Amino acid sequence: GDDSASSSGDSGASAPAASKLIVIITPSPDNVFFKAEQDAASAQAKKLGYETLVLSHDDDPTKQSQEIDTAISRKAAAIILDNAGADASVTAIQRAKDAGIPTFLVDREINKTGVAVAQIVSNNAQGAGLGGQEFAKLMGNKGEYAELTGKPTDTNAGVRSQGYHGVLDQFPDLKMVAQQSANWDQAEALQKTQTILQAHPNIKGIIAGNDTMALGAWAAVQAAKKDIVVVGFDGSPDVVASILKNGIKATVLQPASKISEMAVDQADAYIKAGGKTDQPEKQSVDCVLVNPDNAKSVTDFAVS
Amino acid sequence: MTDTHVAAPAKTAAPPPDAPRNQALAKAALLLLRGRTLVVLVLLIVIFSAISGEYLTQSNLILMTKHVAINAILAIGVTFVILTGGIDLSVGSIAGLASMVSGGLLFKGLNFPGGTVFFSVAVVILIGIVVGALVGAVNGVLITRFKVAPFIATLGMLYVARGLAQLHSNGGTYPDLAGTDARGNTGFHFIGVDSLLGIPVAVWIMVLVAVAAIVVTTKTPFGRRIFAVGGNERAAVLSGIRVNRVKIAVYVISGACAALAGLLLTSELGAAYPDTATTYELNAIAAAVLGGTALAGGRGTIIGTVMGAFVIGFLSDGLVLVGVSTFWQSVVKGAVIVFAVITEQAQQRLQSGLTKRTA
Amino acid sequence: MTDTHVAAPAKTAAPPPDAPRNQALAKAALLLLRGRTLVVLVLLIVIFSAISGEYLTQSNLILMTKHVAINAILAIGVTFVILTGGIDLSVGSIAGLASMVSGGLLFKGLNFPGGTVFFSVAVVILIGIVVGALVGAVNGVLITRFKVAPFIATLGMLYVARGLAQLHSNGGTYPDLAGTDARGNTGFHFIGVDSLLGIPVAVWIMVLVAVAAIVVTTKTPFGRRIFAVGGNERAAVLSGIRVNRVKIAVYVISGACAALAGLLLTSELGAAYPDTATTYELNAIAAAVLGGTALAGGRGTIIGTVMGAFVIGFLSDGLVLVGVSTFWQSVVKGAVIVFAVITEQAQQRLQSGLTKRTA
Amino acid sequence: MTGVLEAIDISKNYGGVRALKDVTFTAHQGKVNVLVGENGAGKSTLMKILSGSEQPTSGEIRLDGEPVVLGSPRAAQALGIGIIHQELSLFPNLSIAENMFAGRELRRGGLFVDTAEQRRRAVEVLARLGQGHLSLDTAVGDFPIGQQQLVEIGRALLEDVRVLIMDEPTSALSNHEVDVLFGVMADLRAQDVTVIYISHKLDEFRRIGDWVTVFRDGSLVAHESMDKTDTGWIVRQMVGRDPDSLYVRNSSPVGDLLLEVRELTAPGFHDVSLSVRAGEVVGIYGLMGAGRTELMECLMGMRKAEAGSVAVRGKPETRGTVQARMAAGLALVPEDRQRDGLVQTMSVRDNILLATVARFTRAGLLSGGAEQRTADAKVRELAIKSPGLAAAVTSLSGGNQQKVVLARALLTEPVVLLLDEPTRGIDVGAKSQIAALMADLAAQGFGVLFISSELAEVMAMADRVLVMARGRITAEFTAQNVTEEALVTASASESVLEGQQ
Ligand SMILES: Nc1ncnc2c1ncn2[C@@H]1O[C@H](COP(=O)(O)OP(=O)(O)OP(=O)(O)O)[C@@H](O)[C@H]1O
Ligand SMILES: Nc1ncnc2c1ncn2[C@@H]1O[C@H](COP(=O)(O)OP(=O)(O)OP(=O)(O)O)[C@@H](O)[C@H]1O
Ligand SMILES: O[C@@H]1[C@H](O)[C@H](O)CO[C@H]1O
Ligand SMILES: [Mg+2]
Ligand SMILES: [Mg+2]
Repeated sequence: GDDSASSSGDSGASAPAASKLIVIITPSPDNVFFKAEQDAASAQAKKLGYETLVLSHDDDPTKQSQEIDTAISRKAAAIILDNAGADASVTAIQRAKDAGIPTFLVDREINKTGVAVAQIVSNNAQGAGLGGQEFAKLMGNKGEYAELTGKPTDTNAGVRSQGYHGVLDQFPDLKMVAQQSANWDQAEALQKTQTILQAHPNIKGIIAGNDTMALGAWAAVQAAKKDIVVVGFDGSPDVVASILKNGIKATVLQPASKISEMAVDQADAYIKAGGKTDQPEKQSVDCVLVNPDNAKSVTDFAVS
Repeated sequence: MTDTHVAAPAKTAAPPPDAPRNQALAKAALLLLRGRTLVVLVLLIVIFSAISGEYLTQSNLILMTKHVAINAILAIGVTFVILTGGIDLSVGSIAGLASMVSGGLLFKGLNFPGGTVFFSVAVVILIGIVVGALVGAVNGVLITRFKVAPFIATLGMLYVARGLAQLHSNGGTYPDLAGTDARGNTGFHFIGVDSLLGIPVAVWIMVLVAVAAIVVTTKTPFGRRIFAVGGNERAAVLSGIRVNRVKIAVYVISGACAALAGLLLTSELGAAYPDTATTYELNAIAAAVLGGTALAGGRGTIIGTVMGAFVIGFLSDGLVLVGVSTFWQSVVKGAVIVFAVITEQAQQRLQSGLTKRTA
Repeated sequence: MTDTHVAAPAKTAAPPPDAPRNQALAKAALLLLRGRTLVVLVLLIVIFSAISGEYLTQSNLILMTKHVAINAILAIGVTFVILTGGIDLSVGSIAGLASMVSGGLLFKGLNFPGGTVFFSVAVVILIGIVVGALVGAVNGVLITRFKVAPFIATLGMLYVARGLAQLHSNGGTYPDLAGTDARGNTGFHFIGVDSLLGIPVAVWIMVLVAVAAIVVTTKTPFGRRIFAVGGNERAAVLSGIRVNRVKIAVYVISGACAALAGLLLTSELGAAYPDTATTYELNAIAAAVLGGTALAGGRGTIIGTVMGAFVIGFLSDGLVLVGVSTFWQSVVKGAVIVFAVITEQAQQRLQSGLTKRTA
Repeated sequence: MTGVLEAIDISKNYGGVRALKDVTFTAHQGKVNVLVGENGAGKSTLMKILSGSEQPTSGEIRLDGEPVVLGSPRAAQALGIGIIHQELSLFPNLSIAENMFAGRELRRGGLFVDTAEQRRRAVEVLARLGQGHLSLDTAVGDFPIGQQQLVEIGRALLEDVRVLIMDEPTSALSNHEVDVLFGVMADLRAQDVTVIYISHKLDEFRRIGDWVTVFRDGSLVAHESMDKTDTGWIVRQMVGRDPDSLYVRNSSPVGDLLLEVRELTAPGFHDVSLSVRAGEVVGIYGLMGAGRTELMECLMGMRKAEAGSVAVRGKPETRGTVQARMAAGLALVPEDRQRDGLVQTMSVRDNILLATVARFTRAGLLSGGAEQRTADAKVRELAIKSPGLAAAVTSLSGGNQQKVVLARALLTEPVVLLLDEPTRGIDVGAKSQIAALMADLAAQGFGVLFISSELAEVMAMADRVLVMARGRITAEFTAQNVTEEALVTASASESVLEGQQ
């Protein structure tokens, strides 16, 4: 919706003593995953009576840092953040903390505790384990495959890759013949997959670190008219639709909307409790495998 | 005093005896200069096929050419602009905007109070291209009528068009462009996915665009005027050339080409998202300059630009194919771009030996 | 017979009677032209403070100025290059590379067989800046010695330096730059985080860089030569100016400024990551051009560039502050950049009325 | 006699500068109307107005007695008014034919350029100018400036014009080419075309002109039938004084050897040996393309020599860079001031000081006062007419721009001054100043080496004349034994020799 600009009119004129502003910062909503995050957080915050300011940092920690500065300037009540870099985000979050503004992280962790109030992420290791097992099964435990990894600065990229390999490397007949980063990007995934398929025509499967890359890979597979197993990660509606059409074979659903809502709820509780929380900082939510068996029951990053 | 020398100097005016040889040399040098990009391309192909047997297969060549097509079409449009001495930084964003407009029409149709209309794929493509051309026209008007420097006008448009692309879907992606029979809008995959006679349609389109551009630049009065405007704008005005019209026209062409490239990319992906073709402008300009187009305007060829696009594309794909890490890809790509142009140095020396006065 | 002309021409040399008025007018117009960016800046401030009471607070102004500092320093460096008629697309990547080099030295020291050395923060900063200067020197040599067009040389360097930055940590981030007392390398936060007399150190650094740049460009022979090279390279050669040296020097300056900007950014973030300052080159060039620097070379001022950086920074921050959505931010930013330059049109008319011959 | 093109009460202001003051001028039909006047008198400004590229501040233009508005070059062209501009307005990147037909290309099938026909007509018109041999595929920017000028003339001749304005078309032409051009002008006159012809070359235009109009300081001061005038009258009208001191001859005693060139060879010239002594003014005469400019540029270190040596004040200068040659005591005023001389983006002051700017520093910083004083002194000394030191150098008239470049060269304190066509495009008043200046410099012990393509000038000003042809020095004369015939023969002889090889 058009919630992103909703706060512009009334906020500045009389900065209320107790701020009712929640600033939501995520990567580009290009990826439906982040869009869902934004929408869910924003809707929940509004439901709880907050104004929202929704910003996107486009995976640039500097832009993120400046946006956090703005949140500080605006004396936000809380920040909901899907961050731009596990290390490069720490200082900015610390700065918000020093200014008395609590940050609630979603989706991606940072490499420091005690800075954010909460880090609510999906259990990427567990999820990748699920994805890896399903992929191995689909491959019949053998054959050549390629891996598309995410942005190197995003811890999720590494965790998922490790999770995949924790499973896949146990099968001696499963052979990874190419590994490229496509930076979470759909078009880049498409072109890189096409080229990888040239170099390795016998590839039987492609496992991707997220769903946008899986979609790009799938477009390449379709264009090459090949029978190749593609598995993603996220559980985005587009991939679920593809699964239902017997396209992409599986994905791992992260409860994005739920995580966002949790973060907003905890922020609300924290504000109301005068800066106290009864939740641990690190919280992880388990992922669910999505394949043709359960794809029908998936809507908007949740299995019903 | 005048009669004495009337006869004699007439002879001096005759070309010096070594002029023909001189000229032949100059021509050879010029050919080499134009061929420079070709030399680099051949070199790339030789090196990569030595490393990987898969590089020089027919299917890989076709694939790489298809990848080239998008950048080549962008670069051809940009070449028109650069030939007049301008620059177009907005082509990536225009591609993104056209992608979103056309993608939106396919995905959700045109909504107005009272209903929704769906257009056929041909019409949707046309609308996308017209949008690109219109944005280009705005660039042109800003530059000619409002005297904004091309760099700034198109940089501004880079942000504006990208913002509009994002606003179009509120940041989201149009995930499915297949259309339905009921709506009569199936077949968008044709331009980006299908092949004709074993060659991808996108490649055919690139060839068509290139041929048209070559004809326009070399065979038409409009083409001559593009070079004239880029060579000496003041003289162009004094020659009665409607400089502003020529300039607006090249930005329109650039916008239309960008839109076309965006649509090919979108068709290939089967999805339209607002960040389509982000930062592609640099590759497009690089292709043109690599191909010998002078950023100062007035000099350059379409064929050179296409060659430049091939160098960049065949290089990027080759690096992925042989499995070079992303980081090294970046380093090598930069180095090759520079190297490709350094070869110019030797040739420039050669050339300057021949005709020193060339600016 | 020589006396005849000594007296007579002396009379012609006297300025025509209406010259002073003319000059005063021309000066006023020029001032307006220079002030144009200021006008836009003031307009921005007025508009934003009308919308939000937070905009014109001391703390926000200081914060925004700090954000401006990084782009301003990049843009000042780039201005030197543009004044000679060149361009530097590699500044963002140089900032990234310097960030990684310095970040690496702070985080893991300099490793060599037999041990690890840690340097003090001052030395680390110096090394970062020297790295930037060296990369700039490579640009300069490519452009002068190997005759590569600046656009291409620095575009290549954009890729190469970024790739090197990524290779430095194999894509990773140096997360903690605080240093330890034992290693004697604490205090890196000083330049990017700390304040002096209530003003962020980064802002002081920007002021220093700007003042130095103003002095160099307007008060030194070197500065005059920069303008000459950009105005007419051949004439500069004939005047005995070592054009190549001047050019190399400006790329070195640009590289050093980029590195400094990268270090400020890194200090502010407290972490060095290879993508630091990606695509910042466009903003830097935009600031320079917005500030009245002509891309053709020979015309421009440092103060204009700083103003340009302020416009871009105050605009971006203002849009975020008043809660404009990201997408509209993009649209508005683009539109304002163009608008800021459109105001030039009116003034150019004014100016052209005064001194038509000025190119 | 009816006047075909008339300017009535035309004024033109550039800001505060009044370039034209209530000028009423008639160009007589089917005649060659000559315009003369000092640099900056307003000749080009009037021509720009008559050809639609500038608009008058006030006044009216009439064609055949009817008021017309010439809003653009296009509009003027449509009425049959063509112009050859003073500053070349060619496309350096395009070929001759492309240049000539730019903006009015011939078409084939309505859509495409008829390249073949364009080339045919281009050759035709070039042949008319005695240049039928020029390569049609070379970019025009690669031709020497004289040939470029011929291309520009050719372009104007292609049009069917009723009025042809020629603003100093011969400034870069050799005598022979001037003769050819005059033949063409006579043809045009015979076809009832009205020609307006601006020139500073008195002896030239007297041969072809029917009417002469004199401008001074933005006003028309005289308009007379050519046969009712003589050179003296014209010069008096122009400068307001007697013309006897037009060229000043150097008469200072010759001293030490300042410049000695031995067997210097570079692309464009071979085996050139020459010397210049203190107090001596040496002229190099030759036809266009003889290699004189290359020689000068090589002496100044702008081109690498392949063989030979250069010694200044007895010391060999072997580094061969511009800086080294400048330090040794050479300074060059180039022939193409727009391309090689001026920094168009800079002020008059900065242009004057450019080569010596490092001298005006205190503690490394420029001292504005010293700069101002030095520049001001030079402006007075050379009588440079300018709206002020801070004015853009491009706002000066051609001749004054030339003086700016000369001022810069003089400030480097050379011992030998190299002047490449120093009087090209300069009015008689300024010419006499430059001649006097050269004599003056020689008297102070400088050596002067200058290039000229004007017989009268080189004979009047030089103590010694070298003749170059086809890249070689073919003859040497002293002021006493030089004759026009000898110069002309020498400038052509070498080529005849080589032509037989
Ligand atoms: N870069 C070059 N390479 C080869 N030949 C050249 C080059 N530049 C000029 N020439 C040739 O060198 C000769 C000398 O030309 P130049 O114009 O310098 O002679 P000039 O005596 O100075 O005549 P002008 O009166 O036109 O100045 C000509 O034949 C010209 O075509
Ligand atoms: N665009 C302009 N802006 C300001 N002043 C100008 C401009 N154009 C011409 N002038 C001034 O108008 C006057 C007339 O210039 P013009 O070019 O007509 O002289 P000219 O008679 O052609 O001289 P020359 O013989 O040197 O070519 C000069 O004082 C010149 O400085
Ligand atoms: O977890 C998220 C999603 O997987 C997204 O697709 C890419 O960024 C990751 O951080
Ligand atoms: Mg004139
Ligand atoms: Mg010459």
